Amino acid sequence: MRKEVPMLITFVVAIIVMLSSITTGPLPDVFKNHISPWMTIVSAFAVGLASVNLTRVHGQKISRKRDGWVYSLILLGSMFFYGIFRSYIEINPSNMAAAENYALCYNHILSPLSSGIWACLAFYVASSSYRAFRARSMEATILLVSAVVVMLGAAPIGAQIWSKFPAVQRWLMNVPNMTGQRGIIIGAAIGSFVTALRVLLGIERGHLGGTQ
Amino acid sequence: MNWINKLQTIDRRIIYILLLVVCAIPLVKPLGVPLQVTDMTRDVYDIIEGLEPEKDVVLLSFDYAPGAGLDAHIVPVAVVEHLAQRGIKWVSVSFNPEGPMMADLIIKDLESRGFKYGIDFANLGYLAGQETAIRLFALDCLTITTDTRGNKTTDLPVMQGIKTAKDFAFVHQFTSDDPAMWIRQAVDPMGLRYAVGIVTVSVPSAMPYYNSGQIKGLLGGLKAAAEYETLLGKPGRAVAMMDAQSMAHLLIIGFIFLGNLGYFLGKKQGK
Amino acid sequence: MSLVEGNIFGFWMFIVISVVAVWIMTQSKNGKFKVTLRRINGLEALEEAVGRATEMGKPVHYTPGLGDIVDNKAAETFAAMEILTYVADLSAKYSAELIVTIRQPNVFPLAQESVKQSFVAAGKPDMYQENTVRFISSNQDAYTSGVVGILHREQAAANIMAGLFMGESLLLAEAGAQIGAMQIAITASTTQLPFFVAACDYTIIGEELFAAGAYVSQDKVKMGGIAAQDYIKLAVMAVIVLGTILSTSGSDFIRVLLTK
Amino acid sequence: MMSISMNIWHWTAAICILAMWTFLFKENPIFRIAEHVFVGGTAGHAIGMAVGNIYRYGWNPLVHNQQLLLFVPIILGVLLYSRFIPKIAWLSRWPVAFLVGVGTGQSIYTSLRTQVINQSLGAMVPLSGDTVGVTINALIGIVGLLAVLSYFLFSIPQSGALEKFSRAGRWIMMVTFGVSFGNVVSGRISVLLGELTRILGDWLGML
Repeated sequence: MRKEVPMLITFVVAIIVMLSSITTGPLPDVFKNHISPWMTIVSAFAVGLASVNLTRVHGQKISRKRDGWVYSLILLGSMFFYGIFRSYIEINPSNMAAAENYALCYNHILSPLSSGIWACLAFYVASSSYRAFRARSMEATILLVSAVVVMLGAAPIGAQIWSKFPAVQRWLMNVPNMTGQRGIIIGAAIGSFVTALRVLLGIERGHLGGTQ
Repeated sequence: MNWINKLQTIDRRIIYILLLVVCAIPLVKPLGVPLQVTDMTRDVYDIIEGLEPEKDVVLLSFDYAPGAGLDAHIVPVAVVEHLAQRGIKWVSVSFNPEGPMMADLIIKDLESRGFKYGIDFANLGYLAGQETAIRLFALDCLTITTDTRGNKTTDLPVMQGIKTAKDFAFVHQFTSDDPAMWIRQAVDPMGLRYAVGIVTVSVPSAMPYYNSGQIKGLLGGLKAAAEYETLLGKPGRAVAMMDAQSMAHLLIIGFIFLGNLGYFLGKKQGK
Repeated sequence: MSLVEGNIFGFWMFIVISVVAVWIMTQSKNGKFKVTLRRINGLEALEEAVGRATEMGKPVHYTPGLGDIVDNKAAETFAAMEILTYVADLSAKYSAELIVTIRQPNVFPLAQESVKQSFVAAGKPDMYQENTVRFISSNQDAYTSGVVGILHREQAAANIMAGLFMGESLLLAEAGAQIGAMQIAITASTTQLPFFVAACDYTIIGEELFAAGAYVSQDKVKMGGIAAQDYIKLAVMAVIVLGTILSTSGSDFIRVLLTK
Repeated sequence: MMSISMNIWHWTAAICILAMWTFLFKENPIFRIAEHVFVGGTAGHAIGMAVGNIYRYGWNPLVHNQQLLLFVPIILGVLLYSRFIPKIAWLSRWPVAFLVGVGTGQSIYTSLRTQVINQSLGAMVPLSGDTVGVTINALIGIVGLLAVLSYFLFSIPQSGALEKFSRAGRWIMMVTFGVSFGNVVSGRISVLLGELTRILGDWLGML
């Protein structure tokens, strides 16, 4: 019962969803009117799991006054502030003033925090290029040379140095890169197909806890 | 020799500061290096040039979060500018919870220039469920019953005559992820005319889909936006930034060169 | 109910390869078909990394990546979970502290369970602490900044990253490099591979991720699955060769067939 | 030429970016505060969006249109939380099984068509092109693809010709990774430039 019911649910739902995209008849409507909106609702509930986990982990930290509990307090405070504010707007979409204020809090706090951490990547790219990209072997050399050519071809300055750089960059992108990507895409799709098949038939039960 | 060691061990903080300086100077004082327009960019431009104002409606799917930064956001800004110039209506939808706010940033700007929400464009907001949601929306756009401002979708003038994704003249997605989800769920099964604006990082992995014709046009990040601005004849923010981009590339190549120089000299010495 | 045009070939291909794959997996399970997987470079480094962490008295950090288990990226996460079980076994064996950071709420209970099981099986249930498996955030960027913070505060001696990764890979790998951790990356995310190659001691690429999962689990069905992938791949390669020859000679037979 | 902004929001944005950047030098309390505000805030935002979806697609049609079948997903959704009560934790597998079922059904066939069949079709180009260049590119495309695929054969012993061929596949992939690397550099720099315009332009008024 504990394993069979979920396996059955997965199997039936997966078959309906799969067939609904390639057959005529009643299944496309079953997908459109039931399964898909259900999925929207269930996955919305799943989002809440994250916050329950966060509340548990950080709530404990605060109540036991463990190291750095103040930060946990900040985290939960921020979560409740944005959570409640956003929920209010979602339920009252016609309150334009609230939406405007939320957008301000979002675009000038969360958004710069988020892009701020991403911008750190630019610095890391620079330092790791210097530190780690060495022409140690034939393979590493191929990687390096194509990377440098692409960088020169992708910036306007490249064409000023040698007029053919953009063309070489386009060739690398369109021919060898495309070929390699295509191989990886096909291979990975076959790999996930076989895994999906195992899930469908209940051979893979990783998602049900315990592997076998 | 000591200096070889030094070449190998420049402090990372020095690299950070140099990068910051090299990027900042051309931003303040652009150099004006000329730009070439690539086919992938021209494809999108030509598609939009071929649309009929007043009649055609375009679907824009905003699937990126602010974290993706300017590299993601500058592309839709350029494309929407083109749509606005030509008077073509558009509707936006998102399969990323942060997407609707990104669309709103563009909408706010258009409204301040006198364009009308609901008539010229509308924002249908976020639909949860990723791939499932994409397919659901493609099959039945009215599944979203209200837009982000609480209007009934069926009441929006711009949505008149739209039932499925097929009813849009053209679908353009903007994403920081890969375009495979849209292609799998809507483009291949429904035969949509589809182009994508992606972050520079994702361009190589999208190439096979462009090559096979599943993607009709491909705009990759800042560079493509700069090319698009050039095509529009309105060089703006993106074009100005390309100079900084050039300088930063040169700096990084310089560092790779220094690192390798130190490495080879060190190896020689070791022998 | 009938098939929508354009899916006839695809549907029958789906049926045929499903049957073949299932047949190979059952044969392998029953021991009638012996699968030996080629060695995957870098996999044995996992043990070295855990052992080194024990010697240094510092923790091992493991992340099963950013992928969920409910979408088409599930395969990568499942493989990462198999490798997690292996790493948990190793850290139980060497008594090395393990920290697992999680992004997806759905993955969280699974990771907790499998680490706990490994520790119990090794007779060291006390090693499992409340904060061995940590949920960080379901937001990608927030998860990254959380993990980077943990790597620095806990000074991990080994940083093992397996599964699906996106732009944050370099942040994680660079943070690991800064604290001098031994780093192993196992991923099929091509965009991120150059950075893992640059910043990590060992990198296991592309589909090797799936094979690695089967390899460390030594599960016969899974190894059979890898063999099935190989045969499907060979068939696809044969079709591509045939299609190219035919299209060069001016026939579009294969093209018409595949799009039927 | 410099006119610093008087807009409080430009200040908060700049402070947030700089707080994240302090990490480049050292892990520090400012970064930690920023990190925790960020982790909490994004979780809160996602919850708000989810509440909106449940309200619009579950609650409204259920209450106003009496679509009683919607009790099914709502119950499934609630069951997800049973994992926090050890005795009935196993019930949380039902909604997970549903989500996995949709995900699997969604991708098992479509990925074969989009990524295997359509990509194979894309690879089958005639080798006889108008120019030598076209033919060479087509040859690289097809031979390279086969080589990459053969690198990912695991159960077939790689020796002799196959080993050499799959090594060629690795070389092609190294070009692929190199191209990716080049693009990642450009992409990251673009993000940095965006942040710099926020700081230099919006905040300091230098642009």
